[in-house]
Amino acid sequence: APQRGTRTVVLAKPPVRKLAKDLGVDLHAVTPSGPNGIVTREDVRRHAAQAEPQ
Amino acid sequence: MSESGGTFDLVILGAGSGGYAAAIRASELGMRVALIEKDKLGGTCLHYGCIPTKALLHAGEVADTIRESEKFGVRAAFDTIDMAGVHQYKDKVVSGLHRGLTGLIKSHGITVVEGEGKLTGVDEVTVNGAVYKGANIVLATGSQARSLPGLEVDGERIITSYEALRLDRVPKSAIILGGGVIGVEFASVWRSFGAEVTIVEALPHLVPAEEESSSKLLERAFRKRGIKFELGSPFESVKTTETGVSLTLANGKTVEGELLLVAVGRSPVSQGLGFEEVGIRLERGFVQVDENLHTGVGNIYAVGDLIPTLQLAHVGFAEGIFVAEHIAGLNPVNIDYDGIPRVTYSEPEVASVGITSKKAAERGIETVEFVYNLAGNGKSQILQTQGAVKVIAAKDGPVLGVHMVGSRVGELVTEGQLIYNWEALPAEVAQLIHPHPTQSEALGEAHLALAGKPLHVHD
Amino acid sequence: MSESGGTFDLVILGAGSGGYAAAIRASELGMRVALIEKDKLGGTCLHYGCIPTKALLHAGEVADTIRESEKFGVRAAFDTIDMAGVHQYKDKVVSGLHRGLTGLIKSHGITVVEGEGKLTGVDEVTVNGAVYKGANIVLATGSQARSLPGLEVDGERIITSYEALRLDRVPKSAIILGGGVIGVEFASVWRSFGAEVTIVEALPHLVPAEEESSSKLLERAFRKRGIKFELGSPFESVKTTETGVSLTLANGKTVEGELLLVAVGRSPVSQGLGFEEVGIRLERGFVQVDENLHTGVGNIYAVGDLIPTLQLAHVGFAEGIFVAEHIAGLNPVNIDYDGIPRVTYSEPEVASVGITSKKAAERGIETVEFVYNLAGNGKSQILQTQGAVKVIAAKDGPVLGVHMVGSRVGELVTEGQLIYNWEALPAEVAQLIHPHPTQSEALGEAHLALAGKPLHVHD
Ligand SMILES: Cc1cc2nc3c(=O)[nH]c(=O)nc-3n(C[C@H](O)[C@H](O)[C@H](O)COP(=O)(O)OP(=O)(O)OC[C@H]3O[C@@H](n4cnc5c(N)ncnc54)[C@H](O)[C@@H]3O)c2cc1C
Ligand SMILES: Cc1cc2nc3c(=O)[nH]c(=O)nc-3n(C[C@H](O)[C@H](O)[C@H](O)COP(=O)(O)OP(=O)(O)OC[C@H]3O[C@@H](n4cnc5c(N)ncnc54)[C@H](O)[C@@H]3O)c2cc1C
Repeated sequence: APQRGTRTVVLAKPPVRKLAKDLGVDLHAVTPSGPNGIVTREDVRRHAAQAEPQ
Repeated sequence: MSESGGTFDLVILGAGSGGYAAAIRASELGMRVALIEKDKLGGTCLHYGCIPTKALLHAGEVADTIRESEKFGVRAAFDTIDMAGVHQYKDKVVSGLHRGLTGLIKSHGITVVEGEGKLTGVDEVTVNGAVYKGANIVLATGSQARSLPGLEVDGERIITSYEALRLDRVPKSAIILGGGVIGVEFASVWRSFGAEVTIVEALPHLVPAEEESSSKLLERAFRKRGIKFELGSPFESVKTTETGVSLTLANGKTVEGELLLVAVGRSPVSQGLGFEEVGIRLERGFVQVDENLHTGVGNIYAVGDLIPTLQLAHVGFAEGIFVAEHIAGLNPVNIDYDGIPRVTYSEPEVASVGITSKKAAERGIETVEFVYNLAGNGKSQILQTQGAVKVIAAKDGPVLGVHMVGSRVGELVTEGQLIYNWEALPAEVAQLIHPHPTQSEALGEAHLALAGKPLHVHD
Repeated sequence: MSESGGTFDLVILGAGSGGYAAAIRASELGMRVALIEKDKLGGTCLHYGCIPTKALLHAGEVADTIRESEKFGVRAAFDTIDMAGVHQYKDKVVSGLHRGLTGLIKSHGITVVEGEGKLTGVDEVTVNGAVYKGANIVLATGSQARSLPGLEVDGERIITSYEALRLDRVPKSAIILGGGVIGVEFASVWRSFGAEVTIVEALPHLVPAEEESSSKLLERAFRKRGIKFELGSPFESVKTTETGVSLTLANGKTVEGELLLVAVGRSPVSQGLGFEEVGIRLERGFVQVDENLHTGVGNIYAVGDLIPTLQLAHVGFAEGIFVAEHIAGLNPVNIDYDGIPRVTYSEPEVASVGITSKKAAERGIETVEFVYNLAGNGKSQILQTQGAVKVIAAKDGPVLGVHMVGSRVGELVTEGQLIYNWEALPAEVAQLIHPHPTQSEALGEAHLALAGKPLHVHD
């Protein structure tokens, strides 16, 4: 798991960041669709869904 | 109620915070639940813990307010603490909440079984001869006050929190063995009620699990309140005298008091209940579980004070809910115990969430921190309370810990809970200017400062 | 201090919440700043607003606590409100904070100019003949109490909050015209101090900007406290009598009182200051600005009560910081005014953040909501306070509003502030079990319920 405190900053609201962590999504890999390049909850979910099929 | 046994999706042994939360959540998820309790629904917290102590503490706050009312321009004469009245108030609050909880459990269709249960197999609990079969079992028998070797609780002169909560008088003087949460809270109550109080703590600080700076602020405030303490020397021996109790420390000092409150921790209730017989592992009496709170035996889980996690009611709630959801296959996120808020409800209060700077150092995390003194906080000045808010963050990273001391700061810790658990950066909090004038602004100011944009920060 | 004029990166007119926050942030960002103030650093909030009113309210809380102490088993005799003592306490708090602020401004190297300033060009303010040139200018002249046509404030029988704050006695009876925040807070203070109080509000509810259910809970609590109110009929006329004031409503009713507090809103201080002369647009006296708080003229910005945003100190702080960062080219995020917390510090308190259900409906958002009654909240029972926490969320979406009534709930609203501004889902909050027993648990319970997993929810 990513170590708390070793994250460079990606723009996302805190609960979205937490969701990404819980889903095992690396925020750096997510394409942001929000204003000012902010990663939205939907972006994270979409990314997680794409990564899923194995 | 059921006296005839039966078969359930979930059988829960013990109806305290952990047990009843599991019962409620499981019933919401469609399970048939049996909840076995030998005493009262609500357990320690409701009847002998959280609620009655906080009622006493509030009565203490009322007494302090009256004694100091002149400072605020209000003239009044303090008369006396009417312990019968205090108990009436306390018991009314408890019984109101108990009634509510009883109704709640009933409305969820949970089968409540009155009586002492024993694990008689991997999938069954027996109560007065009736067998309750459970596809899943949750052990939630909680904890009880413990003592030290050579220290016999007699319930009169040497007591635990249980007796302290029903004391019919204010002691003239009290020795409190143990400077943890419970000891410190009783010290605060009795001092507010007018007693001479001495706390004896073997570790070098009061509330030793807290950030050291919080301990020091509490000690300073207690000193001002005339609460005495002996730190850093363990208990050696005790003798009861004509008039009370005399306690000797390892360093040779003696402390006298009308009574002695033993508040040195709580042991799990795990003996003679059939746990080990089915293969459950105990360590120092605590039931051992994995990260899903599973005991490793059958479908038996354990929650609350019975397992070696923080002994707090809301930990019991969280664990109870977690287990119910886990059994239902919801795949809930594991609990981050660092993210559980801790509150000591003394005057002043101590509250924290996240980790201490010591723990951060142990984990090799480079940190930055800021201490905001409540002297700069308007509302705290209005309340005439002293203390501070300390925020610890990873260097260029999220907030790792919030540590506070001051009147009423216990209500501020949930903001810290969101910040910590959502891994917010100081700058993200700093962006949200807090309402003026509130105590919560102190938290806002600390984040502003950590974000490099201090507002009301005095040197 | 400087009396000789000069050239600055930023010249700020008015040193209230908005002005001084801009000054501090700008100086942190390396700007040379002149801060012009004709009265006292800190402005309305510190000297005639937030802080002194909250000190009175706390003295009121102390008085109420004493009167009701028997409920908690504490015997005491309430004697009297010593207004001289109350003022001493209040003034000590104000002067302590004023001293702190003065030191703060000084330590930032901000040039403080004492005197009345006037905009004499797009890039200059003149004070007593000395010209202060600014590459940027921030107008922050704040607001003043307004009255209604036919209602002349005489400072004796018909007063504003300014005089009310220095009244040397507790009035036997008071009429309060205006049931907004300021009116309701004075009603609460005076009632706690023993006065007969009648609030007159033209709209159908007290605190009419709040969620209607909050208004209703406040009205119920005020009724219990013996505070009277006349709602839904506007003021018609007033006459002063031998013994006081007699006020007639449009519906023909009359209300009598020893004095009348006019609390019908505050008008911007924008007249005769040269604003319109340089082309700044005013509307009902408010300076018009774009989303970056720019007036459209030169490099002139405006913040605080002078512009038509929420008249709150922390809005002034946020706007001052925003403008300083904007001028410095930091590209700060625009303020979401719905996300500003609002607190009314009466007994009980009213607090909210986010939008009301009415506003959500107007915006066509489908919502779900949950009301958690404080009767189910242990700590609120201990405090013996009544009220509720209402949480509004978008259907299958984030939390849109938090609305609370009850003693001390003002400190809980910052949790709501994070939740709203970070667009958290109810389930994300529900995951974080709140500390027990706190009032903040009521907020946690509401989110648990909205997430479909109610814990302590009684029907
Ligand atoms: C004085 C004091 C103050 C406290 N204050 C706070 C506070 O402010 N905040 C906080 O978070 N925590 C507080 N705590 C801690 C809190 O009370 C516990 O963490 C919490 O009660 C643990 O819940 P539990 O369900 O694990 O156990 P318990 O609440 O102890 O419940 C266990 C239940 O199981 C029953 N039981 C046991 N064995 C059997 C059996 N064989 N058959 C049937 N029933 C059985 C017991 O009768 C009991 O009702 C306090 C504790 C004390 C003692
Ligand atoms: C009774 C009362 C209670 C309140 N309680 C609260 C509360 O609890 N919480 C809250 O958030 N808000 C509260 N407010 C509102 C709060 O006080 C204002 O929102 C805040 O003060 C606005 O800040 P400001 O900087 O815009 O204006 P102000 O604080 O009014 O400051 C303007 C400053 O400009 C100066 N000035 C004006 N013209 C000139 C000039 N020509 N030259 C030089 N100086 C000049 C004035 O002397 C003043 O100091 C309260 C207000 C009142 C009246």
